Amino acid sequence: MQIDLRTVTIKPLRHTFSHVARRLGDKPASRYQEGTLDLQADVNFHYRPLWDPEHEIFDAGRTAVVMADWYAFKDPRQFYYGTYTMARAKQQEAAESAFDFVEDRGLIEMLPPDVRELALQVLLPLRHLEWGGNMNNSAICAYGFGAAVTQPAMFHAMDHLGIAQYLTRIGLELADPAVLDQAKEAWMNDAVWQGLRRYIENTFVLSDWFELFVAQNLVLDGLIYPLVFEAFDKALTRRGGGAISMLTQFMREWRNESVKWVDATIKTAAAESPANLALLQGWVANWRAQAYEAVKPLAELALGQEAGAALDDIATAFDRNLNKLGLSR
Amino acid sequence: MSVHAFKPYPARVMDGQDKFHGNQVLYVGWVDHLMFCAPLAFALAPDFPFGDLIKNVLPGAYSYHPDFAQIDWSAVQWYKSGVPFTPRLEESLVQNGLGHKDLITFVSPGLTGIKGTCS
Amino acid sequence: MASTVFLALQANEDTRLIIEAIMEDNPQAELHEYPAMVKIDSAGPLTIRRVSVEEKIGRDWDLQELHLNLISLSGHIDETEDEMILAWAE
Amino acid sequence: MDTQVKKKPGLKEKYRHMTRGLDWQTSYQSMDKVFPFAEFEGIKIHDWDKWEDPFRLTMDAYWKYQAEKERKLYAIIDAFVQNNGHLKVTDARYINTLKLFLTGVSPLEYMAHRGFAHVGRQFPGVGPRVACQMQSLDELRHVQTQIHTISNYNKYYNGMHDFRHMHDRLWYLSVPKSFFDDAVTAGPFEFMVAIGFSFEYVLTNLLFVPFMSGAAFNGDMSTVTFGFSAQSDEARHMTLGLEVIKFILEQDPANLPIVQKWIDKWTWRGVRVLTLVAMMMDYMLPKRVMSWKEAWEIYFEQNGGALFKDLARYGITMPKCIETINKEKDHLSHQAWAVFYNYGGAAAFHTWMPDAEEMDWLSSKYPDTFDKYYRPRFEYWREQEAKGNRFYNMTLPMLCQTCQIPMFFTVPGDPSKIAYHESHYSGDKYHFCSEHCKEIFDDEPEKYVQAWLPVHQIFQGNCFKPDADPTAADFNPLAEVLRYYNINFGHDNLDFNGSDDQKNFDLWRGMATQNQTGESA
Repeated sequence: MQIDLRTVTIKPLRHTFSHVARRLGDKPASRYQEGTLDLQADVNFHYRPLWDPEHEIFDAGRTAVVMADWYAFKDPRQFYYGTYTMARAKQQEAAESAFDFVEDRGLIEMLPPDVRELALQVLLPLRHLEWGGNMNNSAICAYGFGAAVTQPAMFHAMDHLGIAQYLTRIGLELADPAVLDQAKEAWMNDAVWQGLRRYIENTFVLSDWFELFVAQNLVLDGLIYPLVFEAFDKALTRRGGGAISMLTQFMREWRNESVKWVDATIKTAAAESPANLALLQGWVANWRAQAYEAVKPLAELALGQEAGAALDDIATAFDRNLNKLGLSR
Repeated sequence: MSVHAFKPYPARVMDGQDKFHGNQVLYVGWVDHLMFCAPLAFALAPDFPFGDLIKNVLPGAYSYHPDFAQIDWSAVQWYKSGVPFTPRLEESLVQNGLGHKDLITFVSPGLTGIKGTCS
Repeated sequence: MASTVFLALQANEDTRLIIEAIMEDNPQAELHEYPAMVKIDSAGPLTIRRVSVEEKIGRDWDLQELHLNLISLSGHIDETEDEMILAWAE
Repeated sequence: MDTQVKKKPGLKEKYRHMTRGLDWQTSYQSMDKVFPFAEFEGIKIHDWDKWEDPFRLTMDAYWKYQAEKERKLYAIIDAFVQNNGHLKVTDARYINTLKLFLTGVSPLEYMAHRGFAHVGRQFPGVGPRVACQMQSLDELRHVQTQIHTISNYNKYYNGMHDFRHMHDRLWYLSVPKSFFDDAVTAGPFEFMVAIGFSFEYVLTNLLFVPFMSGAAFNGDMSTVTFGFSAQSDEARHMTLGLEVIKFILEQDPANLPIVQKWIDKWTWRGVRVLTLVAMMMDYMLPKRVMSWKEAWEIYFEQNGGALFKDLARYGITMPKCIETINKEKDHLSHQAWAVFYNYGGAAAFHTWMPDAEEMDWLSSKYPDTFDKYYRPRFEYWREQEAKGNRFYNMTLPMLCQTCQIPMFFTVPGDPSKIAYHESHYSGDKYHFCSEHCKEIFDDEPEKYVQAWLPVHQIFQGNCFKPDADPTAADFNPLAEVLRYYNINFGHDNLDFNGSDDQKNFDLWRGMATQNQTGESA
């Protein structure tokens, strides 16, 4: 017998899980909330890591930032795995169309040679810097505390890998695979890139994951993305490189979306206590100064004479944003 | 053998006797009575008289079993970690040589559980 | 005798024709049906060919689409655009 | 239009460009400082570029295919919720398997997510690092789709409402928890052998396929869907696990004894955790798929046999614990279910005795053992229950120091005697269920003395809520422990017969099939 169960109206015994209800009350909770809140174990660990005997498996003591509740962090995008992949799938579909369009119309062949060359020089070595962003966010996910902040870090890590791969694809659109080796050679040895390479390698050895978050996601990306994917993009377009702009649309959209999470995380930590605020201010001051010096040669390569003014604008906007996040001094 | 760790890895003993508020742990197994799925654990004072174990502790744990009332305690054979041992009922656990996390098992002769299946 | 490899797929409308194609390309393979799942055992290598599946389903098919419905497998994988071979080293 | 056709690179070549070469030899910081954990386990890797990527999935393809899986899955979950799909399951006893899954397995998926993020940061090679990171992301998918699927059951049935809290506290959940804690606290290579190879490759089929086929047999289509959808990622993970083993063994012959030791250890650790699956298959599914013994024979003996035959070329041999497992396979599920029947007062799911027809099924699947050793015990319990004297063991059990399972395992070859093994370390005694658990302890005693053993923790007074007063005259330690677990006495625990779940399910199904009304329990 086929029974129609839809006709039954039954009263649920509860509306969500108890650990969610303790935070939000017993009412229906979103998938983001049920899939995030208290998801990480925080007590009764069995063994200390052989690779870090001074800490528990998950240990709030791996950063100097102190939070009364690590679930005060929220991802404004409310990404859990499903919404994250669906959002990215849509973006990758758009990117795919852009690559198809550029290929079908032969737009690459129409690029002025100097524009194509400059694009290769600026964009391709960045794939290594993006890989650094991937490593660092992987570390934030691994050593961070609380699913609310570590979950988006893993999304961020994979996004950086995706962007490194899009940059690789741009290289393969513009030229042949040998350019990848040339770009790596530049990354390793050209003066333009050494400041950035030093910066990112220095972040690899940071032991405080929140400081790493500041150095990578707030500061470095906060200068690189406006420089490369906004200012440089506009400059290329002015010089007839609009096709390249189509191929970097993903990066711009990604930055505009993901910066909301980066900012929200910083803002929440800063607002927690004067001690956190002072800590963050110290980190930002230190890393901002280093990052500014490190991106200068890249700005000059990318923008020539306009570099100084463009970088000033970017730095001003960056500092203005710091004020909004409560980090003003 | 010992661990290969990235840094010195001192043992952090979780179950030292000092953590049991003056008690020590004693494990007791009743042989051929697997209705009690595993040996039982008790936290008892070191000066707890062995006889009180039989009189006051084990009945609470085992009396559900129809064999329990049939036990002839004078005929029971005791083992400490598998080695035969004869407890002195009036003496304490420690005086009987039982330390923290020691295991004793006992055989009740003639009793082999539900339908003789060691249940 | 060669060691057995296997491939388990969800049993649904997407996989019906894929399974047909695999079985036709691998006469040695045995098909076992379970609730909501089929398991294909093969004594020796099992090959999934893109072209065979495309002929069945009448559209372009990327071998990586297999992952949408794959449940489990055993054996080493060698994957190109045209085929995926599942085998133990002999 | 298409004036110039550039030669498209093939899949392997394309993937190589997209991934390889992204990394570089650091020079502003030494490689040793950037990848500090690569060497302490003693594994020697000479050339990370020898790594072969088994699946070549770039991020754009990953997003595309995974999003498609997610869209399908959530469409089914939504339909399940709208249609009161939970009322379609065979009977409410089935739901207890979901409680076990959500409290015992889902939190491990989360641990895997974090563990693979760690290894995905620490391996000095790009190929394995990317593969591990993707797995990290997949594992997050698994825990979240499980929560989202079972979320609807939680609204109507007891025992799963506080799965996160319970996972870190309940006595039997320390078994899976300590298993994964053990793996993530090991070095990165051991983690990969433990989880990537031993668990994902050798044992995962024994976990997921029985659970999901069980769900299919028992009318739970949403669980089938999340399970099989998760499994589609698993094929990638399994292949990663196998590749890791091959890669390590091909790099240096000195790696062989270390890897063999880990395979021995983790096969055993994994099989001990699967004890819970064994009893689920044989006792908790109202409609059974196959017996645990049959599943073991298909998924371990056949497939594992082919695997180890393949690995023999590297000198790897079948783990020696297999002999013990073969002797236990006729007993495991019955003994395990007896444990939960004993301690049904302290479990967050219901237990029950099989009915006559179910006992006959067990006799037919276990002709050499069920009638001889277990039926008399179970029939006695059933009779007692009928007399209103349902058996509950109220005394805490002795646990194995390594696997943390109550010491219920009998001597291999003598199902009438409990197996006992002991070690001494630093002035204290430690007890084990088996020679294999003892061996694991003896190899790394500093690690295993740290075990958070639930029974000892209760004795130490660490399993009470802060407001509990052990000095009060009416202090009831067992009740207080249940309160610490957040087990609602009389609702989450005890026998299925007479439970809220049983009453509610019957009532709600009755409302769907007849003009029945009533109040939920």
